Amino acid sequence: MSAPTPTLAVRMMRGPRLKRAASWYFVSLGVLAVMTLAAVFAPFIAPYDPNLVNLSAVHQSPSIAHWLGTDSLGRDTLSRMIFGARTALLGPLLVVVFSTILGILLGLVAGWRGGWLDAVLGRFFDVIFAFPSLLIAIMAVALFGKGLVAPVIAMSIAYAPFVARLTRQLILSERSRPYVSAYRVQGFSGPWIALRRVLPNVTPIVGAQSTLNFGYVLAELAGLSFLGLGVQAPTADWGAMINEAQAGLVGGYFLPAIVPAVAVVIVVVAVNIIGEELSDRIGGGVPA
Amino acid sequence: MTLLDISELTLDLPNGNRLLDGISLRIDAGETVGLVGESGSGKSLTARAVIGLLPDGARTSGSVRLGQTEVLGASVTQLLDLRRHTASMIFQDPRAGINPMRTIGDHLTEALRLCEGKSTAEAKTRATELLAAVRLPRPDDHMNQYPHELSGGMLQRVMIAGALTSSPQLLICDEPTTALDVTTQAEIVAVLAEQRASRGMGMLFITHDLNLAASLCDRVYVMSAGRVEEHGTARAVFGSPQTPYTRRLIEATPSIALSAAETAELAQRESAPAVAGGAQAAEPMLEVEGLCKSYRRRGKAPVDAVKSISVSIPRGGALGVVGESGSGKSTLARMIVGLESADAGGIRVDGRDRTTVPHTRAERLAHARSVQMVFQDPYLSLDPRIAAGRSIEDALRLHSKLDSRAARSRVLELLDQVGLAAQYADARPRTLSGGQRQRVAIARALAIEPDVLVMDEATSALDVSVQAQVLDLVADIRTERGLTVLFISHDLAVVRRVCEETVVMKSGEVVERGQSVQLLAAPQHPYTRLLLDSIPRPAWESDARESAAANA
Amino acid sequence: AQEEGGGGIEWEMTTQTAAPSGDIDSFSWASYAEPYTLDYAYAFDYADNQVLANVCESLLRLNPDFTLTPGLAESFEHPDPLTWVYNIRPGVTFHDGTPLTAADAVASMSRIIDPAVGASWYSVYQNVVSIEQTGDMQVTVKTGIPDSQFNLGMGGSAGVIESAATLAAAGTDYGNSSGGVNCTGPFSLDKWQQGESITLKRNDNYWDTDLTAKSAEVKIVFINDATARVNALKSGDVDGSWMIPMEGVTQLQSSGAGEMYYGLNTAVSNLVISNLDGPLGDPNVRKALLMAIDRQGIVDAAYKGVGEVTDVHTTKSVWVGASDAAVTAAFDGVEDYPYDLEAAKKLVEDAGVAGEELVFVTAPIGNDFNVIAQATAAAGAAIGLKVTIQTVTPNAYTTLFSDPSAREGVDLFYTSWYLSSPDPLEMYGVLRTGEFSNYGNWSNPEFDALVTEALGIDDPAERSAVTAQAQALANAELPWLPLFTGPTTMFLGKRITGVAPSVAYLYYPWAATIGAR
Amino acid sequence: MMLARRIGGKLGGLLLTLFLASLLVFFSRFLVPGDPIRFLLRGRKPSAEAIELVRAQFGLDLPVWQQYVNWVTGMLQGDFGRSLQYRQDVSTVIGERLPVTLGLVVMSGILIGVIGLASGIIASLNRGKPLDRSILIGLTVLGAIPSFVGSIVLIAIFAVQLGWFPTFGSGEGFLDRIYHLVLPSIALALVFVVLVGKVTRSSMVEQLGREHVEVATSRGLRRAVVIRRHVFRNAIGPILTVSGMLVAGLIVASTIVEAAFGLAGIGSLLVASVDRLDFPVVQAIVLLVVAAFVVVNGIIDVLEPWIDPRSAAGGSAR
Ligand SMILES: Nc1ncnc2c1ncn2[C@@H]1O[C@H](COP(=O)(O)OP(=O)(O)OP(=O)(O)O)[C@@H](O)[C@H]1O
Ligand SMILES: Nc1ncnc2c1ncn2[C@@H]1O[C@H](COP(=O)(O)OP(=O)(O)OP(=O)(O)O)[C@@H](O)[C@H]1O
Ligand SMILES: [Mg+2]
Ligand SMILES: [Mg+2]
Ligand code: NI
Repeated sequence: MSAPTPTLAVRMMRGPRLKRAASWYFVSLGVLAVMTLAAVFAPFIAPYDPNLVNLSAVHQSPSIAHWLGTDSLGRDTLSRMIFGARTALLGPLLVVVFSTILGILLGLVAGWRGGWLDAVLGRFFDVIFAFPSLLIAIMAVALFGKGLVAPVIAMSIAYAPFVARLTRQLILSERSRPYVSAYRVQGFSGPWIALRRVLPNVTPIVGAQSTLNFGYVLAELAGLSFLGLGVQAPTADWGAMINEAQAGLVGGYFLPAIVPAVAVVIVVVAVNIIGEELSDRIGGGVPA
Repeated sequence: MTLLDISELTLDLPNGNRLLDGISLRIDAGETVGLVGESGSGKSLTARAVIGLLPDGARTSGSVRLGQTEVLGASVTQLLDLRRHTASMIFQDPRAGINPMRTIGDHLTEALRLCEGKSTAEAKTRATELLAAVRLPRPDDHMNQYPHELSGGMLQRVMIAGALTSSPQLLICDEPTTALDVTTQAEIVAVLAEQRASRGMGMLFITHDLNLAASLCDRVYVMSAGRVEEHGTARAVFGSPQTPYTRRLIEATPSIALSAAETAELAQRESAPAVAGGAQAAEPMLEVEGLCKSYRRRGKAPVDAVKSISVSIPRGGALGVVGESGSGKSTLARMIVGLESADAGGIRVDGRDRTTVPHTRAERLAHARSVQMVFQDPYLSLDPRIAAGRSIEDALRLHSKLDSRAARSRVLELLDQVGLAAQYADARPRTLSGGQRQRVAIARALAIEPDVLVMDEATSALDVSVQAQVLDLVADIRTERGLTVLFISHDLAVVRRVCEETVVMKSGEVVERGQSVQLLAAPQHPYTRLLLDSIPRPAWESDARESAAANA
Repeated sequence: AQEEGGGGIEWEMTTQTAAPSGDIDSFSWASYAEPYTLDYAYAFDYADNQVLANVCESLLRLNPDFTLTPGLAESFEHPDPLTWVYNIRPGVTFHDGTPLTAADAVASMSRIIDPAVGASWYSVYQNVVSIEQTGDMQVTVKTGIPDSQFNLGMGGSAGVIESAATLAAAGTDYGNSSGGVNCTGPFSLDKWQQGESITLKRNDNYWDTDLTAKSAEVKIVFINDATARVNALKSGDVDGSWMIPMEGVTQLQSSGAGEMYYGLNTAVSNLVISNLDGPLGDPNVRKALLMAIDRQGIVDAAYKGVGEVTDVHTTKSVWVGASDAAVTAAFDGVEDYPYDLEAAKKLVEDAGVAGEELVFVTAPIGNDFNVIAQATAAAGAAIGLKVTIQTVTPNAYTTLFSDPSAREGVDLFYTSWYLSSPDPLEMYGVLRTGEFSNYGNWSNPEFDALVTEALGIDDPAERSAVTAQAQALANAELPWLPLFTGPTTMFLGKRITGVAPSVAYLYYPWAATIGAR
Repeated sequence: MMLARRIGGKLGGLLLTLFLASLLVFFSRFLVPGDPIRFLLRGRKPSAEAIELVRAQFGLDLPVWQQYVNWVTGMLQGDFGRSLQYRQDVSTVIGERLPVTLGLVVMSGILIGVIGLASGIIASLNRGKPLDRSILIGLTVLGAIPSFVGSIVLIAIFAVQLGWFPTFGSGEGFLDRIYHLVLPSIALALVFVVLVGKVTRSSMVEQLGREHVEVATSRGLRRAVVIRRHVFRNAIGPILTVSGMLVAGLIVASTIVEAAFGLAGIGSLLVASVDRLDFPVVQAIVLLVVAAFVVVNGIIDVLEPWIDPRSAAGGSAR
């Protein structure tokens, strides 16, 4: 007759971690906010046109005029970083949003409806799991050409099953909870319970988990650009910038490669911290 | 000789919370000491402190002497030695307490092999002996089985055997039977008592069940909020409790002992046996006829959860359903409320057919107005995201055309009826206690004004004192509204507090039915008798009964 | 910091490196890519040819100074304008020891015109009507029209002779890493470790004792990444390489690991005009665009200043056997297009095409592609034309050269066009009306007549006078926009020497000349 | 008997996955805008008959389903078709490059296993303490370093500046191969170490909170024994499951590392073949990756009853 309380270990873990982690959480939020603002207002902030070629000022070191120096075409690295934030952030954002929506829908259908539909969807997920997201993205590039569109669509599909499986699992465990039976007994319809009550209970957890995908997607999209299969020149993109700047490395021009590389790392770290913190916070709100 | 001597034990968490506050407790060799109290009172903490299992970073003061050794501040080797030779512990949930990925044999022999340095064969022989000692049917086979292949009762025997491998002087039992059925509990308690006697061990027995403590223990300590409230011989504490807390606890504990009035009534009824016809004359509110349900599982034999059950409850009546775990009680309830479809048979509520799972909106609403249900687990039966008042309001507005203001005031009214202040309307379930949640669940069921209310183990998850409050509430509502109630429980004592009639279920069938009091006084079916005999009684009472029986 | 940007590299042309002191056991050479094939019929790229040149030989030999001398053909005759007779060198054996015969030559040459083979060198044979064995050691080729260029092509892959027996035996696997090749060159193919390296072994029975390999073994390693390639050279892991990424040159020079060399090249960097229906249909607009492009800036930014701006489509190096007068006419008597934004802007305004859009297709192949694309866009913007850069895959870029449909909607793209024979006519033959590689379908009857006339002239000096006129016309009309020329680049580590830095390395057994320093 | 049925069912499911994946892989190419013929005949005016010849040579003239059947049956016999690019059997082209990728993946796998498990275990045993927090922060930062960034940094520092490792190539012979693959396998391992480390930590932490661990402790077992026999042993399941999911990802991620280090493995071959519309090679590699995934997960599935006896009974894990 003792009450089922969340295990002590879990509670113990949350206590001290939350406080310390919180400061990093806010720092990360700040970093991401700054990057997002820079991306949105890039035309107003960037000191130069990101594609402005100046062949007489290539590979300059940082100066008052060019805070982060210039690249092999004399383009302002800072301006390219600011504009590059657009594709760097937009791509993963779209993938996370699409895959989350798609995944939640599929997971909801599979988990709630069950039966043969669940089996078919499960098989479909299994097949997609066997194709790593980067592989799907590479295939999509081969099929539909380079740029942001094909990889983003492909990766949305690649990541959706992960979201869907989590959603399905949560929906299943949620569906077996007495509160769902209670709604049924009260006369509420199945779809109403699924969409209005169960889904909102599940979405935050799924959302928080999806946030963690942002980092992976960003790294993978940048990797795709690095392979020359992603965002194409002259569009400023962090991954493509690293790719372009690679040639300069032999000449000892490290800055044009390091600046976007560091930016990628910082954003991924920030997003992961935020995602984990969110999962922690939200996960803590629902009885385990 | 004093085996365990705890004095002024205080335990603080790093965040400053004081979990144990000046506990003093003593156990002599061969003595059984009970530790009772409500959930969270610190029973388990005290027990764990004895073998040096403290929460990370906890600060302690006072002393815990086990045998010749001071446990607090003992070195690692001292602690290992204590655990290997002096004291063993049995935990509440045998399923969680035995590593699911290792065999029973491994569980039993690992300490022998790895701590005592016994050979594998030696350890195996010893383990098999122990399994036989705790009365497991096929010790040799069990050695190679995995925990999931055994039932809860068998696992608890394994756990006991495991605790006995080291021939401890002190056996600590932390609610060893809470997860088990009454009948199984009785068997386990018997095994424990036998082993205690044959080995002359001291025993610290933790339980929230006062009857159990009374039946087994020489002395008891009553704990509340990290303190010892009262202690003394079992008979003294339960017979004449000194503190109000203990008194409340004892009052709240349901008992199957019949009161004088009940005995008198029973005697009267026996003399005029034809009276029963009067109740049957009234049109039944709930009528269940030949209901069957079997679950088909892929690749396994189907389970006949409910086999042709017929029950009926007169308008305003209350029927109790008791039976051990898996006897089909919940399945019956779920069919009645329309969560599950019946394979055969019929359900009628107030004369209307309610057999099928409702499909259309109209059917759903009609069914919902006929029967409502309160679920067992108050922590899971409320939507975690929806405030208490809101969930009641949802139900109200689904079934009536109330505007939001009217709905709101109705919500407050309902909350008031179940004894909750208006402020709780906005509370999230998480912030409510178990008892409060169950009140909200009841209010929510009442909001629809159903003809029949089904309560499936609605109080099983609650502490005795809280359970008593909820049971009183149900009784009140019944008298106020004339509600018809189907009350499911595994606890005969609880059922008889609420219901005048009771049916006993076993493996999907009703084995006995009748007036609750009559059932208790003169059980007909052997299973009912077993059930009754399994309920622990204070040692002095059963002595009295036995002598009474001998006299007869 | 300012210095870095403008800082060019000191460079001078070298015709020949120091003679080796003796033989060497082995040396390693870096290639930017793995050959797709060593089948001469498909060897059409730097990576393929720089290996193949050491293993397989042609009827004629293209020397580092771009002269042609006898190769597997001891001599050739040209009895009438439509007939070429090759006398096969006796006493030559293939790597497997079998002797070279005229039948081998017929089989090898016939493959090029076999549609089932689909050879990349078909254009050299486009006028050929028959290839016949006319003696034990004699092959006669007949062309439908007089074709002076056919014989010149016999110094390249189109003239390679492979053992007929091997061709038959290997079938479709001929020339790949499992089928291999069996030729007569100073090296034989020893091992082809896919994706890694090709090892060549000295042919001890090589017929030309002057060119017997000085190294017992050559290992050509494939390092795609420019950075890795430079690092490998710098660290001495690899002894040398052609085509050095210019960004790395400063580092290489300062590392002291070896020496940079700059030598003869035949390549001219051009912007191909692939759509004459658009604004670029007007020659004045083409001129304007050329004048608006900062070509010296490109050379400085992309090649560290190693290179020269040019206004014509050929380099002097291919004018072998030309008369001095012709060379002067071809290079000095042509129009200059200096960097002049004002004049260019005016031309565009006069043409009435200001504000119109041009599509420039490029691919992420190298920094130079990037620089040129950006510089062209900047030039367009400066004179009121909007240049849209479209980046495609290197493969899609390749199809621009083979598939007319890929060029739809494309106005310009960049190419570095190199000549494989010692005659500028190879270049201008391409620009005739209806030619496959005349990507913009430029058409000028006067030009066509000049080129066709030149093709029929056997005497190189005489021919060069006519070719010079064609060059002047192309310079005036600009069917392609010539940008600049650059030298062949080469790096030699401290262990080796002896090779001549010349683009002839694509057909000449260069590795045989390398020995110990 | 139950076990055999269960394993059979699992394998059937995996084979179905493989079959569906092969459909996906094969028919995806019909979405491609470019005609492979165009590439085959690059640089030449193709006559109609030449196109037909090449078409027939590569079997592109057959009906689509026939092509699929040929492809699948061929592959079952080890014939993966012919590379358009290399004019060679795909099996040869891939076979030559596979050892490099396998070496890379195996070496990274070892690194990932050792470092990931060690960091996860150490962190979990010190949870909440500074060491745990430093490991977590370290892992988070490491995990944010994309492999291409890692590659560039490693090359710049250890190959170019310090000269400890070679800058290119995959070496010959066993030891030289290992030496050459040290840096690439580190770059490849980075992200995966973090994933394994985190799973290990959370799986261990979860098990540490289990009651049976406390029971084992209460019986006087030494802490090391408890950790080994009851915590780690029980934590293996999720770690293996996650590792299984990562295998395919590891092979694909090697594309980037191979590109950066100039290694001739199937990863760089994949990128090159995508770029050149060399479908037979792309299809074979993709299918190989999928097959690797299926095989590894098949093995893990088959092992599962040994790892978690409950799963043999079909009960829910954990
Ligand atoms: N490791 C721990 N860390 C922090 N708090 C703890 C820990 N263990 C127990 N507590 C708290 O100490 C109090 C007493 O817990 P304890 O487990 O002793 O109660 P109990 O009397 O055994 O209750 P139950 O009948 O539910 O088992 C509770 O409030 C519990 O939350
Ligand atoms: N959804 C289901 N699928 C398969 N079997 C089920 C299902 N629900 C219940 N059962 C089985 O039906 C039998 C009756 O279960 P039921 O839940 O009605 O028992 P109960 O009397 O309520 O037990 P408890 O006291 O443990 O709640 C059990 O053997 C149970 O395992
Ligand atoms: Mg407890
Ligand atoms: Mg039940
Ligand atoms: Ni080496």
